[in-house]
Amino acid sequence: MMKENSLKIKNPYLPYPARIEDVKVETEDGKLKTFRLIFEDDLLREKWEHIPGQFAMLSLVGHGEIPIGIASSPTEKGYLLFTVFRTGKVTNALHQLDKGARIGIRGPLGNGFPVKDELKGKNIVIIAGGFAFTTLRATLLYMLENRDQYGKITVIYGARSPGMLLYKEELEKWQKRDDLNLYVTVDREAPGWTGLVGFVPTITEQVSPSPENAAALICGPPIMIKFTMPPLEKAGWKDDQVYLSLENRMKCGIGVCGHCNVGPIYVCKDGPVFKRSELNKLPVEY
Amino acid sequence: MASNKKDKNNVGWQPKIVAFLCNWCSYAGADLAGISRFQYPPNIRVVRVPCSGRVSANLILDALKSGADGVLVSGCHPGDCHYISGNLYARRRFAILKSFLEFIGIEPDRIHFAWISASEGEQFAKLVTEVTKRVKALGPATKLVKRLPEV
Amino acid sequence: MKAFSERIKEEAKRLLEQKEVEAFIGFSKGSLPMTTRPFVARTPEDTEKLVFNSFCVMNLARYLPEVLKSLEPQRKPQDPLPKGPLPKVGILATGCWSRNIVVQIQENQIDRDRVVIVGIKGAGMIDKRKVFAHVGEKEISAVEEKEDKIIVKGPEYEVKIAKEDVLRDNCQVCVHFDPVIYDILLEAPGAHEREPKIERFKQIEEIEALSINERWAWFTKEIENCIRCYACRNACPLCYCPTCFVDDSRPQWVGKSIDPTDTQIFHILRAFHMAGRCTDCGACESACPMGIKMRLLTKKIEKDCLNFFDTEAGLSIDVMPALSTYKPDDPQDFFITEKLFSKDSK
Amino acid sequence: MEPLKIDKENLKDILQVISKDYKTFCPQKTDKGFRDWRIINRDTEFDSEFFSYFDEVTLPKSSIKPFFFPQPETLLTFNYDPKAEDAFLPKQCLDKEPDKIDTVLFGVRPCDARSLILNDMPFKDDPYYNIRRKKIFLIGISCTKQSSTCFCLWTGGSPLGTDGLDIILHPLDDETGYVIEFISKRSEELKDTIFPEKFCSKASQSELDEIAARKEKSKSALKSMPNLAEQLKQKELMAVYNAPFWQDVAMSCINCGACTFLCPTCYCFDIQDEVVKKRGRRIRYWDSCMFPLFTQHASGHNPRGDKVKRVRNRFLHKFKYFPDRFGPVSCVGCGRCIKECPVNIDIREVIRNLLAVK
Repeated sequence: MMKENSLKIKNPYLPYPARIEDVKVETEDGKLKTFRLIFEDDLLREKWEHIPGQFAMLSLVGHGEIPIGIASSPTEKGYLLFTVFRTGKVTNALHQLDKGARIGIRGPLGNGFPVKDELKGKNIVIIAGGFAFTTLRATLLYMLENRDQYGKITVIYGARSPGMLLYKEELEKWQKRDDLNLYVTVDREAPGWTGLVGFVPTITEQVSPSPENAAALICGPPIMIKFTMPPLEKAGWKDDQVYLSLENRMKCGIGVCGHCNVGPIYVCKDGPVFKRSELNKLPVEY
Repeated sequence: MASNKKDKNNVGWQPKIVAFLCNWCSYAGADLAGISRFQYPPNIRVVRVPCSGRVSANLILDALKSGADGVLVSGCHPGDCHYISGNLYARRRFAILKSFLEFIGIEPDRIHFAWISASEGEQFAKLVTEVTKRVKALGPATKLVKRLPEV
Repeated sequence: MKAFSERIKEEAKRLLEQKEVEAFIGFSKGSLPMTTRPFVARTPEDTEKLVFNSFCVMNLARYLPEVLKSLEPQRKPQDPLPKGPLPKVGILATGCWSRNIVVQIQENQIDRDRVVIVGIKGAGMIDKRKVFAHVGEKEISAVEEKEDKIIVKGPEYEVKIAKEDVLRDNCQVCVHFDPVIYDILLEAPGAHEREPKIERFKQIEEIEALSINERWAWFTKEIENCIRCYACRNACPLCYCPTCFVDDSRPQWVGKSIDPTDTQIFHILRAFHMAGRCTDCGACESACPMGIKMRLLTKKIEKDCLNFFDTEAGLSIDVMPALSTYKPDDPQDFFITEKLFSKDSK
Repeated sequence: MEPLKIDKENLKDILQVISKDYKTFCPQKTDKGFRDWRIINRDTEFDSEFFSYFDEVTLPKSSIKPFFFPQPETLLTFNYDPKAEDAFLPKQCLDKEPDKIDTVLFGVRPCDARSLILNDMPFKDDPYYNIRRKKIFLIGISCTKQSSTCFCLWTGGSPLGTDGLDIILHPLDDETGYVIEFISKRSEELKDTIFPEKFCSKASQSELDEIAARKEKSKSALKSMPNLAEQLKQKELMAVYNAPFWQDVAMSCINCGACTFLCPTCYCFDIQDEVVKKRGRRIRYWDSCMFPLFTQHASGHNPRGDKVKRVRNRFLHKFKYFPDRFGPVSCVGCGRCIKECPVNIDIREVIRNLLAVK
């Protein structure tokens, strides 16, 4: 069990040093920024692999660590993207950082969406609300890069207002693609907005995606998830076709520290992606 | 500045004193001291607060924890408070805190409370001189100062 | 003491039966000798479990806001309270606990109209650590309580100990035995003509007499075993801040591990936050698993509040806690400016 | 390896030998009156008070957890001077000689020792914990009496258990001394240095028989106990979760961390950075699922905002979540939480309640 020389032991608490290559303000309220990070180690930059839906601990020494979903697709090589909402101690400090600043990355952590197994060959429905679109962006991008492995792809993405939509340029590009049905919606009418208006559950009901040979990947605020389920159920969706991504308070990211447990499972290690049918068997401690 | 014999033990050491000054009186008093060119030792680090009533025990202890050798809190004279009674609440709090910190073994001369009005520039200079002298006499703070262990 | 438990059961049962209260906060039997468990009776039948003895060291006022809240209809924090009278709660209160209830009322934590206080003229509580020390830390299998003594039985021994000798420190120096606020008043056995066993501030004066460095040595030594479990804080009926200063992260006032400075600052600030409010109920000390005598800190502040401002916590609803009020002529001779400019002032 | 015998009078010599080469800790009386782990040094008084521990039933106040999972553990250090070359670059602090034994715990009770076997499971890949495991040598003492709060048999342990120990001493009935049993491989290597011949003798057959008989008895006692882990694993998760008794258990709880911090098998932690002047470190320190902030999100949402949820989590983690994941229950039956709970929450009652859930 303890044969190897301990100094060579992999230390799961040691972050990889990285630099901020670019910072982009995503939303009109300035509370969401996308950070483009590059590992300081060349080899790592090349060898890094992750699965869409996984997260990493962003480490700001002196402030702490935060679990953030990886917003870039594994097909985007050489850098990682993290879209971060400014809300607590660490995210506030992070938002003050500029290009060139050093930060640490621990990861990739968690399970991610099963893009390489269960989801293959399926029709995919991605439903996202607000700034929970980040890991779904990674998933979508991955699927578009491997388009032939999946069936029909439908994306429903909603935000409070046009200014609160993430990845606006990409959304425009995706709108033009004919191998993707993209529904972008905002909660209320807004000047200059010509797209859909309405809450995500309403749009889901209108689109009424077919459950046949399909899987739904849903990320968003709890209230959105709650109201999106009935229209899906009405359309015949079963709980084991629906994938949700949880977020709980996490500290270690490797299933030890005890902060993120939901019953016997650890969101950081066994999740953050769960089938709805799996969650139904667990206490609602998320 | 009067020379201090204690300096021999701590050659070159100068105390750092955190001064919480109320915006309306003491900070203005400090300003006046500056404008009027009254000389006083450069050992204080001023934190401007809206009122001496704002200065909680947390702030005073945080200053000590962070390595301040002394703490000075100064507000408006009783009756002059911009918020009518902030300094009077503060006075009670400081009375308890000062006595309590002495009780647990913090040197009384580390922590000082004062009333300085906006017109008391000269008094402010005298106050800082006196506080600095007293803190200097104690030497560097050792109690309640947070240190990281060597690893 | 058994008879007295019966008296309490009776009162609680009556209050619940007559629907005067919907819950009654008391104690039930503990699973070990010299323990009791805070207990909320919600039906007349529940009251059968109630007990009262000299080992009721937890302060029941600690549960009062929580239990009152549990009886309110569920609502969001921003929603107003529903109209009409809300369910009431009955609670046992000795002298110090009743004073905590007064402070809770003064600080708007509870509503006097919703509380039925069964006041107890108490005889003081026993410190089980003193009992263990008395028997040389031997195993204790049973303790029987009599009027003025306890009979301690172990695997191979039996000793009688006078209650007086093992009373908690705070009960030994207590001067306010009787409840200051109550709806019903009961007298516990042994409470009649009770007198302080030890001069009120004797322990504090002993520490005050030490030199400054001796006091620091005492303070640091006293709390060096602290494991930061916050039992002292959580046992206190007046520690109800939604976010304790310990848990603030911006700014972070104290580090969270057992660094000596962090632990010291925790204890200083915890005691200081009790200034003018602490009634020396001793719950903190009884709750501490490491035997830290943090009561000495709050006792010092109690002494100062009495000397400087002539007030004591919770004696009357009309007298606010010392630091929540002021007088124009409060002492200020400790101000450096008072001495510095005494001649040429103003 | 053949067991040895040591006479009572020679314990002192052995302790002096061991403490010369290793940081040696032994449960000793503190000035607070209780017994706790303290280092043996020149000032240690080897009086009858000191040795009475080996005949008593009292456990030291603290478990051995702090030696393996210290409060706090420095995980990383960093330079917080933005001008420095290595600014904000985290550096790991792992022991330079991870394989060298440097600490001996003398007088570990079997329950505490067994906690290591349980904690090894979640900390499997934790370098800090694993290095400490290798650096610390454990000499245990088996229990001949039980305290009113002891319940090691319930949890699968034994008063004579050797799990987690390198060496165990068994007190002899005639109170003349102890039979020394060598358990781990490394204890054989160290045998001559820490139990030199001049202080020990070969255990006689009758002495060995005495201990063997005692072991047999304890084994049959263990057999008569229900297998807690197996029984609880068979319970349905949501049935135990929704059991009504949790409200009653939680009522008196004040949500302090006394139980979790004294518990040898509670291992939840938090990670935080500390900066003083320009030096910084990342520490891991004990946290408790009893604290409301434990699960609170930065947004303010709290999955375990209610007291009853937190109390339930502590017990279900020990008796349901942990067994489901790793096998055994995460409790060794030391009884510290029962003894020190300010409001007398008795974990044995909780276990009985759990077993009664249909």
